[in-house]
Amino acid sequence: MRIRLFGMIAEKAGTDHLEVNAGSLDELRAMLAQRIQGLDGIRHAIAVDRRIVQSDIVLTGSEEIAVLPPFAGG
Amino acid sequence: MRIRLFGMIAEKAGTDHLEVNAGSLDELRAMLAQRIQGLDGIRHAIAVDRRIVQSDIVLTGSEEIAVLPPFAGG
Amino acid sequence: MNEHRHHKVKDIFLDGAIDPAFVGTSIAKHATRTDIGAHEIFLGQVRADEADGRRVAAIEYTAYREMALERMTVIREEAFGKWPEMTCLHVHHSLGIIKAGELCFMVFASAPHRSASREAVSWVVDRIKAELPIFGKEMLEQGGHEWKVNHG
Amino acid sequence: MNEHRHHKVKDIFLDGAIDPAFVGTSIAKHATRTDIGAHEIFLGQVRADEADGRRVAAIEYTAYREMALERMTVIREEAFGKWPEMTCLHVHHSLGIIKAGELCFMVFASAPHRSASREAVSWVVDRIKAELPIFGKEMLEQGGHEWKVNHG
Repeated sequence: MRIRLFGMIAEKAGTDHLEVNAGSLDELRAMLAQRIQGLDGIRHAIAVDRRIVQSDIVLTGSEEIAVLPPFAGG
Repeated sequence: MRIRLFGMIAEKAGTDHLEVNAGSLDELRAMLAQRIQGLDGIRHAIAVDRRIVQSDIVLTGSEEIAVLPPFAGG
Repeated sequence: MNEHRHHKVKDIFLDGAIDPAFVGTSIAKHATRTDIGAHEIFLGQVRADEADGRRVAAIEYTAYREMALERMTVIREEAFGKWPEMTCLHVHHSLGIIKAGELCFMVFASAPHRSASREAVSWVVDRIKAELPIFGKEMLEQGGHEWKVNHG
Repeated sequence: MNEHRHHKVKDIFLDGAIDPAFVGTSIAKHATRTDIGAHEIFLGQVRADEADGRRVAAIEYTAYREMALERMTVIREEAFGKWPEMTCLHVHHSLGIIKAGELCFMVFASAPHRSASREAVSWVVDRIKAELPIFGKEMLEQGGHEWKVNHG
């Protein structure tokens, strides 16, 4: 599955997307922590199908997933 | 002394000013009530030197006096 | 754009409606003030109020100019006292006949951050409505007129 | 100007700064709506923030557009639910590099009376700052950059 990265997280990762395979959101979180150096030092949220999800949920691979650093609009 | 009239009070009086001689504000109020038919039915204030004065004060004749109907700015 | 700090009396009145393009021009003038982060603008538009079979076609505004400008100077100074971080405050009010759909009033405040400009605009609008001797004759579509009165 | 009542997704994003003349044009479009009495406009301007010897020259805005537009649609619908007398709500946010002194954000509400438009603008600005995935890279005068973060 393709994970979109934004802002300072994309900068940190050096790319605006990652390809990973994860069966759950917690599994994805662990993979992202490994793939993006310093991610644990950045406040961030994960959006699944355009909604921020805090808990663990099953992922089927068809979701639209994005890793979002703090917002700065306005 | 010249008394300036505004808005619906000028309309009621049929003029935008009156010449009266009054030694005090209460005396002026009584004169205005006589000179302007229906004035007692209109909420209004009297400004002396551009400030609204509610009490009775002595008038020397050199003051700038205006009779003001309700405000409608904005 | 710093003349507001002086106590001179500014003329807020203009003849006829406020042109929307004038609002755009006013905004553009602030581009050099890079300490500004927030602009808040209130605009009053003449409403074709309907009630009891009457409909407002226009409002004719008049004012006791000298007193209105003195009161406005006091309100302006108080506003800068309450919101010292405010960088600019621009106020304009129309006189003469303003048709329904046209703009008759603008209060425009700028500040580094949003809260000062927002609070100042709201407060200044309230004060102007309550304290400036401005009078409005509502001219009705079917002829005749009524006098507008601000409440509360 | 009634399309806001439908649940379609409107694009709020535009490339580059908001032209002050565009604000004027937006205002002018409301002249036919003679049920409007009050316009409230919030504009965000890029501030040349200074701290620790650094100075912001520009902000480069990016967004997760799809999510931002979905969130904005929800916010818009909630706003019309809370202020049913509101006649229009226009929101624009810049993407790309916006220089200090330029406008990057507009929230513009109109209503018959002032309270609805004023409250709606304040509430919508708060919601957008908190919920729209928009990211800002502060480009510093002396080179380098920092990431802007909205607080609270």
